[in-house]
Amino acid sequence: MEPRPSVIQTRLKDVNRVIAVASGKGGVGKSMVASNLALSLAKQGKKVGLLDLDLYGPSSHLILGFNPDGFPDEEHGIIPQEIHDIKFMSLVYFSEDKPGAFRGDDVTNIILELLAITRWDDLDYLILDLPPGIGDETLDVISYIPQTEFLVVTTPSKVAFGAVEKLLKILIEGKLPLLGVIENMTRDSSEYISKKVSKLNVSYLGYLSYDAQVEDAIGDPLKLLETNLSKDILKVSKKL
Amino acid sequence: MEPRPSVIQTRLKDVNRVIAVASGKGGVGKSMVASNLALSLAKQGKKVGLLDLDLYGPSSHLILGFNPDGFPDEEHGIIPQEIHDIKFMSLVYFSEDKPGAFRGDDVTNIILELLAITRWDDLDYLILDLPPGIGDETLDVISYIPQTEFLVVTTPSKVAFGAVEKLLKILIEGKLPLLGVIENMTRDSSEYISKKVSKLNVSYLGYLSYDAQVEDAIGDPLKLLETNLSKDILKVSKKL
Amino acid sequence: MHEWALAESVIKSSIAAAEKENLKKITEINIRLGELQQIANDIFKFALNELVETYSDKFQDVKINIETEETELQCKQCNHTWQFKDMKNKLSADEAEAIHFIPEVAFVHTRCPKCGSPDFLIVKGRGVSVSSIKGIKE
Amino acid sequence: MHEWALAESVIKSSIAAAEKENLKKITEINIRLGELQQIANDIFKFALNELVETYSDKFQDVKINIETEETELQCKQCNHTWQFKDMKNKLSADEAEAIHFIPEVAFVHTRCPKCGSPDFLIVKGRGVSVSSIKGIKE
Ligand SMILES: Nc1ncnc2c1ncn2[C@@H]1O[C@H](COP(=O)(O)OP(=O)(O)O)[C@@H](O)[C@H]1O
Ligand SMILES: Nc1ncnc2c1ncn2[C@@H]1O[C@H](COP(=O)(O)OP(=O)(O)O)[C@@H](O)[C@H]1O
Ligand SMILES: [Mg+2]
Ligand SMILES: [Mg+2]
Ligand SMILES: [Mg+2]
Ligand SMILES: [Mg+2]
Ligand code: NI
Ligand code: NI
Ligand SMILES: [Zn+2]
Ligand SMILES: [Zn+2]
Repeated sequence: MEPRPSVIQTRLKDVNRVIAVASGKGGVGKSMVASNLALSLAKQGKKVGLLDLDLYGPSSHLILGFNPDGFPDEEHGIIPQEIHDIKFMSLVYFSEDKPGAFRGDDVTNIILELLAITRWDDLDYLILDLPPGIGDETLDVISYIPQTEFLVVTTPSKVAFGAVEKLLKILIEGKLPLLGVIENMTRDSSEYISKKVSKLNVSYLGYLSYDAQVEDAIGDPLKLLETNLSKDILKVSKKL
Repeated sequence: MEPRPSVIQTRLKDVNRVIAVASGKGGVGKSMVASNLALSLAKQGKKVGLLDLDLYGPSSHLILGFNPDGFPDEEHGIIPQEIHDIKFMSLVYFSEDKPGAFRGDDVTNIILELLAITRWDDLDYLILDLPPGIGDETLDVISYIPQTEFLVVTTPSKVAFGAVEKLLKILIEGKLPLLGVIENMTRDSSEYISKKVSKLNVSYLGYLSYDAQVEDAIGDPLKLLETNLSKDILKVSKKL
Repeated sequence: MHEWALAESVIKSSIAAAEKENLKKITEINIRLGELQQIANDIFKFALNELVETYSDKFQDVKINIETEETELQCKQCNHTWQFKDMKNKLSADEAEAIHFIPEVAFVHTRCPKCGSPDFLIVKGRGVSVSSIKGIKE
Repeated sequence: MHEWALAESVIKSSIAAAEKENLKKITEINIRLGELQQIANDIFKFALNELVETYSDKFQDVKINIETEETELQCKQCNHTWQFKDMKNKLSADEAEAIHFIPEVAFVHTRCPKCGSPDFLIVKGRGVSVSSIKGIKE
């Protein structure tokens, strides 16, 4: 018998909302949205946790400029370290950011382990930074944290939306909590995405402009909070 | 006993080179590079095949404007249909581009099945369009097609290269054939990537500029062949 | 018939296994066909016999036994188990044929009949496997 | 000690299993600890006993048996098999401790000792599992 699932809801019992930043597509800005949303909510005085579940290319720590030094403290579980008032958990504590290879079962085991031992305690929001696709990570989140609300990110591109639409359809048919779609890296206004999203009866939560300042602010949360992206994200955060 | 692996090299015996377009990171342009490289090589008179192994968000058919109508022909296996002189194989023939969910083992089974039954016959190049990460797809390609040469795509971003570097390190330590790195969607010249790549003793194969024309040309190979991106890719193709 | 390609994998893997075990000739191959892939027994057997001819030096009066294995599917969300044959009649001809080519598109074209989830397991009866071979050393 | 969190999962899952089987009290829990996770038997047992106190109404003179399972690893590239204990002494203290937290970082910090591949399987002996429970219906 696999004991870990039985303790996950206990670990999350004081977490008010779990929001997964997801997309069928890679590189659309899931990690950028997840990290900046966490920063924004923390700045608004909310208690926020951030769990990076992109195990192959964890990015949240890079965006937040966090280079873990040592393991999280142990006390009846593990206690996420705080970065700019965000309780942060990621495989990088344990991988030293060295490369490795995981197959699907390994991914599931890592996620189960992180969920079973991490003590989030009291949170208003736990933000999950998901990898692209509808694979083990997404399926495990659906299985083990059924209360998860999905915030789906796309870019304006047809190619991106092709993959994103698949995820949306899976969430819709499963009647899973779906907050809506954020369009990211918008360059010129077009209604392509908002129309496509409306057709699926999903909320279009607005767009985040392509912001050339962002690259330079990566790794520096204070600078990130001053970008236009951050202002755009603040607006989105009010709609959640 | 699993019989399929034993026939894979037979299926590839008249394929001169297998090139996997890969990246640790999503959304860097793997599919764009793979499709355009295939178009470019075909235009240069080479016999080219393209196999889309991004099972969650297959994109190559979207980029090439291919909407499969019916299954591939069967004759001692399945015969890829030709799009602009490219022999094309993708899960979309069988999924009707509808959404589904695959776990790691399913991914391996799909890849094994496609490799075991697809008749590429004579090819100068078989291009593989991989998903991001170092998961089942990448590991299966390494296992079952050890002759695969990796062409790794990154963007200029620190966040992207963080994930890409992991894949490069895995390929280097495994002494796997590594053609080099392409920097894609470059906006302003910076030596950040080329220096990082040189430090790893990997060839930097050049950069592809961010090309605003591209979005409009998606789905139209003739238009794609007229973009600046296509010109940049032609140059890269000469270095392979 | 794409069955031929899978038959070839059976023959090639059997020959490779025989070589590993120092068998000079293969005299028996036992094959399991999972129902999910809906492979026609007779077509498959025909292909196998043709291939045995091609590699005749590796075989001696070979007996090829094909056994069909029912497909058991199990939902990871609600634990419900079911058989493929229970739902096959709900599929269009194209969907069933797509599953014949790539059994995993069952995760695209079908869902758990109880809870509707696409997250289920093919517990058994997926496709072609070789359960055992027999042969002679000299 | 993060062992407490895993011990809690054992207790909670045992209680859930007992409820499913209509057991009023649990009298025995049999646990397997895979060596890869390097859980200290005594710490773990201490945590379990503490938790049994907390949920004392669910247990009656419960016997907790902990069995250690050796870790067998198998390379997907070259098929070589090995044990974790054979390579543990090559790890730094931090690497070993990282594997204690998340056993799968073995795929980050270790490689197949024969061919160097990171693509290997944890065949057995990964972490904590409950092999069986016993109890009384009344
Ligand atoms: N609004 C934006 N403006 C400019 N660059 C962005 C924006 N959002 C994301 N990026 C950049 O795009 C790339 C992909 O973003 P990332 O958050 O890593 O995507 P994902 O997590 O979906 O793979 C990164 O290099 C990131 O810095
Ligand atoms: N050189 C380029 N100029 C402009 N847009 C590009 C370029 N390369 C890729 N894109 C766009 O970037 C997005 C990601 O490309 P894609 O090939 O799908 O990435 P991947 O396969 O790595 O996920 C797509 O919307 C694509 O149209
Ligand atoms: Mg990300
Ligand atoms: Mg792609
Ligand atoms: Mg499945
Ligand atoms: Mg592994
Ligand atoms: Ni057929
Ligand atoms: Ni511990
Ligand atoms: Zn179900
Ligand atoms: Zn090995």
